[in-house]
Amino acid sequence: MKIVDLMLKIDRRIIYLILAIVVILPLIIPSAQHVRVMAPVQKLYTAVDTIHPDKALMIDFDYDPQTQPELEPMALAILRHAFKKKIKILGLSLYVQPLGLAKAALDQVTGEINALAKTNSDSVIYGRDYVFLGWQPPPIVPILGMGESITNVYKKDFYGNQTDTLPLMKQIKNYNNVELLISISSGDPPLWWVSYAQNRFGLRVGVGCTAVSASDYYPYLQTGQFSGLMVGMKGAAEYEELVEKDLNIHKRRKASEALPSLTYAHLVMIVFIIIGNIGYFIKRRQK
Amino acid sequence: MNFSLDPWVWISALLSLAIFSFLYKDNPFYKFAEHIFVGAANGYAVTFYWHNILVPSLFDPLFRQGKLLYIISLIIGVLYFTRFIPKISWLVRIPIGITIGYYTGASIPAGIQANIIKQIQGTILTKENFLSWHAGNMGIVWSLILFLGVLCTLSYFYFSREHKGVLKITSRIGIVFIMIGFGAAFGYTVMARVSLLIGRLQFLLGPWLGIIK
Amino acid sequence: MQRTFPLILCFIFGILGIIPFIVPHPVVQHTDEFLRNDLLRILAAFALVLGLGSLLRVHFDKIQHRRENWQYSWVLLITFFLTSIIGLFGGVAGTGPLPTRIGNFSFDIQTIYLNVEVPLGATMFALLSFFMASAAYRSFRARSTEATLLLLAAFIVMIGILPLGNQISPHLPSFAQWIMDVPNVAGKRGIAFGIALGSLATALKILLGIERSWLGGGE
Amino acid sequence: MIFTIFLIAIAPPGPIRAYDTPDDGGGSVIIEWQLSPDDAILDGYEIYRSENGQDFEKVGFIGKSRNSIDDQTQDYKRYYYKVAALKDTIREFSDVSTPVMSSPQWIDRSKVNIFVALFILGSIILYFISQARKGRELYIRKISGLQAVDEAVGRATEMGKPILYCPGIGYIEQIATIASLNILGEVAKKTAQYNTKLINPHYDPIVYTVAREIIKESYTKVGRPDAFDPENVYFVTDSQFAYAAALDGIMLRERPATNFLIGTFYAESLILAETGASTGAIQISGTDSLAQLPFLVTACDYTLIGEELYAASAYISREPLLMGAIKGEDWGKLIIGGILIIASIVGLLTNLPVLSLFR
Repeated sequence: MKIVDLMLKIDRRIIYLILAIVVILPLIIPSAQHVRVMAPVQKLYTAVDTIHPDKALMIDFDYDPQTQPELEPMALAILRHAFKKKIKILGLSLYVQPLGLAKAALDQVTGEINALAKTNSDSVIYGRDYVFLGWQPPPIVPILGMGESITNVYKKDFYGNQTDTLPLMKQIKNYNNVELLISISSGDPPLWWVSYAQNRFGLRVGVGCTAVSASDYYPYLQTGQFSGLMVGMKGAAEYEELVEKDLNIHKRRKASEALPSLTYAHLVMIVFIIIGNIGYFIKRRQK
Repeated sequence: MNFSLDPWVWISALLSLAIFSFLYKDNPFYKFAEHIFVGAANGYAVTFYWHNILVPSLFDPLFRQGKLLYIISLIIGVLYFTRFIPKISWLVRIPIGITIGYYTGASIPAGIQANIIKQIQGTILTKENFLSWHAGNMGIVWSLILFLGVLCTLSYFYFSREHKGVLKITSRIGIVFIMIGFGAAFGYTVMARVSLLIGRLQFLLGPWLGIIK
Repeated sequence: MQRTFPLILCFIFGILGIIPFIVPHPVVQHTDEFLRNDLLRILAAFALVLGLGSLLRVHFDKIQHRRENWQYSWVLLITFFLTSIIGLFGGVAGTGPLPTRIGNFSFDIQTIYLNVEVPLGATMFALLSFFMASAAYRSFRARSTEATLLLLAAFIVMIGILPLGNQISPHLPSFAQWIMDVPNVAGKRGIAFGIALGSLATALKILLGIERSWLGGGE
Repeated sequence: MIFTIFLIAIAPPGPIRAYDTPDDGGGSVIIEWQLSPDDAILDGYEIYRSENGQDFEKVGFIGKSRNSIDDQTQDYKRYYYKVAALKDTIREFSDVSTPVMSSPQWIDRSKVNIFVALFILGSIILYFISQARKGRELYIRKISGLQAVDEAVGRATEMGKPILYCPGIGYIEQIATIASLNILGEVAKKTAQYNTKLINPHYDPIVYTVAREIIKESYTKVGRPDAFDPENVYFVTDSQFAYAAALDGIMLRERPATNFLIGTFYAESLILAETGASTGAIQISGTDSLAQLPFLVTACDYTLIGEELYAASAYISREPLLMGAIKGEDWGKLIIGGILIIASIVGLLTNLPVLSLFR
């Protein structure tokens, strides 16, 4: 029975080749896969959507080159959502490494909006609509300090301006003026934001995290300490879906474009497992 | 197809391809990248240990601030090198003994708290734990399954009696829970690893080759 | 003497490792801090130097005797010395005496880390996806009921966490999540108890000098 | 005439209490107060401290609807506290607290339950170890994975191929590393007898020094000190993936007939196991790294799961001390099982705070 031997003896490199093709093709020919939005992401989207006009959204960018593929699409989707709804944004990072990626995300989205903006009011102006605070070590100092006064902690912003001269900072003094903080990170920062900023100042915390670190965060979603949770590329794709459907913003949906690759990769693995088992059982019955 | 002009993007892209070439077979490119990796990794470790540990925690306090207490750390540290001198090579056991002693000691209470007491707390059948599932009265069913699963898995690791009679049944149920857990963990990690592969390919196709914007 | 003294040291430092867990008094906490940051971290640094000595010796020896793949030992040694020099004299963030920039091409240790270590490490992780595929194909056999369960649980979770799972049936994602929350946790917790007890037993044997393998051979 | 807008009067916070933070290293005081009736519209509460009861300075601020905060203090110094309800610029002060002094404690009572467990489990384990030392016969059931070890060494000898023993990337103080070194000692005795090449690459410098001694001792114990080749035991690197890549290189070049992957592993475990399997080698793994067990179980011929690894090092060496420890651990499992059942019964039938025993 030659077929059985063939089934059992597929060369490893053929499997690798098929897996590579199945992952690369959908990336080159992007077709954003539509996604059903689940409760954790819907909760986060609503939390951002219902931010009071005179309150701000604070975003903690804490991803590095290794977690960028899963977490950057989340940052871009949230920024597009918030700027479209004219929500004021304060950006910061708890570590030095993510600063470059945070600045890139802010520049990209503000660039997109200002390219289309005609009048002054519908464009996004630094200092008026958003401020990038930068980095203050050690992480506990800003997390606790901003409960009382943000400008005391960040005397200068990322670009070196005096923060108390920026118009937005006159309106946003401390956590009382911040309706929601979203921490986009795969490490401990989300847990610090809850145990310090939420416990002491009642700050609402939303989280975007990588798939690997999701299991540590689900309990916090169940207890209500997190006001929403995006997990891995699938979570990012769900938020992208909402941004496109509700706000009809049509921009590159990097996470949604990666989902087909993810789906086909899983299917390829499952198919090969099944082939291996069929061959194994036929062989066993022959003996 | 506008290629990147940044030399570092080229270096990291080529190194990535060299590692990927291992999928085909062990080849000179892979060996080259492998040895670069080992060399750079140890070079980085030397820098890190020198700038972040040896200078600030030993040489500065000892030589610049003259705190003689740090002589002890220096002497014990140097004892590591006695390993190369046959007659007194037993002295290497002093720094090893100190290191093993301290970390083993510190692991005892931490291990008991995290792996025994906390886990017992999460398994006991109480109203509070029933509610922690936030699944209404299904929570009772989940808590029961969890409770039985833990007891049966424990019985699988019982070494004092042959797995016969009751113990045979409970340990079989135990291994069932273990295997389901391993399967779920395997499935979940597949997604995490494929996401990383997609991330690496997005770097090669995007910033490097400029195929995807 | 050559065996008992290190064993006594191990016992004493073992106690020094346990006490700070229950005694919050600053006297104890400060000595614990000194032990951890100033003594033990420095010993780890010296141990690394020792290990490096062995690594360099192996590769020098490989080059000397023209052993198989000796050319790559040159690659390793050159890379090691280059990164060490750049790192040691260039400073952690390119602030040292050695200039680490030619025109706008900077090669300080941090840039090297971001463009050599990170991509190589990330690619290694990416390799795992391929290895998982071939390992699963080759060894994921439904040989026994347990193996079949492992297989089924993996399939349910692999499909359940994808949008595809949702299209198949809206209950699949929650069932996959249930497998992660109940049977997975039960199995892991049972194993964790065993490991914790084993660790406790081994730790006590080490501290009380019963387990002496770390002493190694010799009198 | 300054036109005064009718300012909203806010009620001050209720009675205030300040006391030394219990179970801590000193230097901290806890201040508690009753929320002001107007709590809902407040910006928050300001905390004021004074050393003489007259002149106060602000030391803290906390959001509304919170009624306690801790403050860093100098030990054995007397402090007075008062709390102000804050709304824009209006402050309404509570009355001054009685004086308080912070001091360190010698015992953290919340950790006592851990040391009770340590005492119970520790004494049982040590009892069985002392029994074993007195030569009492102890029984441990067969561990199916261990027959595989003998077959695997035998297979390598017949084929005249080397054996690769990877001790994992754990440190010397990690229990799985010590168990792995025990098994390494036994495998080394076998390779000494059959004169099979034993390759032992290392990730950690200390583990490397210890393993070298153990193998040398095993070779001398079997009367073959000359057969020990120090070239085969070496340190590779202390970087996770560089180590995995280097071992893959060894597996493909030296083509060992048997790979032992025993010890602590992280994400690199699959790279090792998969490459080893592709060379057709028999693979025996053993680890207590929960996250890696799924991959090792699928890719290896036999895997020692968690405590099986510890029991295996006892069973293979027949060492009475190791056997004693396993018996003690078994009793520990009986105790844990007992506690789970009893605590559940108590927890369900009565409403005693059973869980608080295990905080």
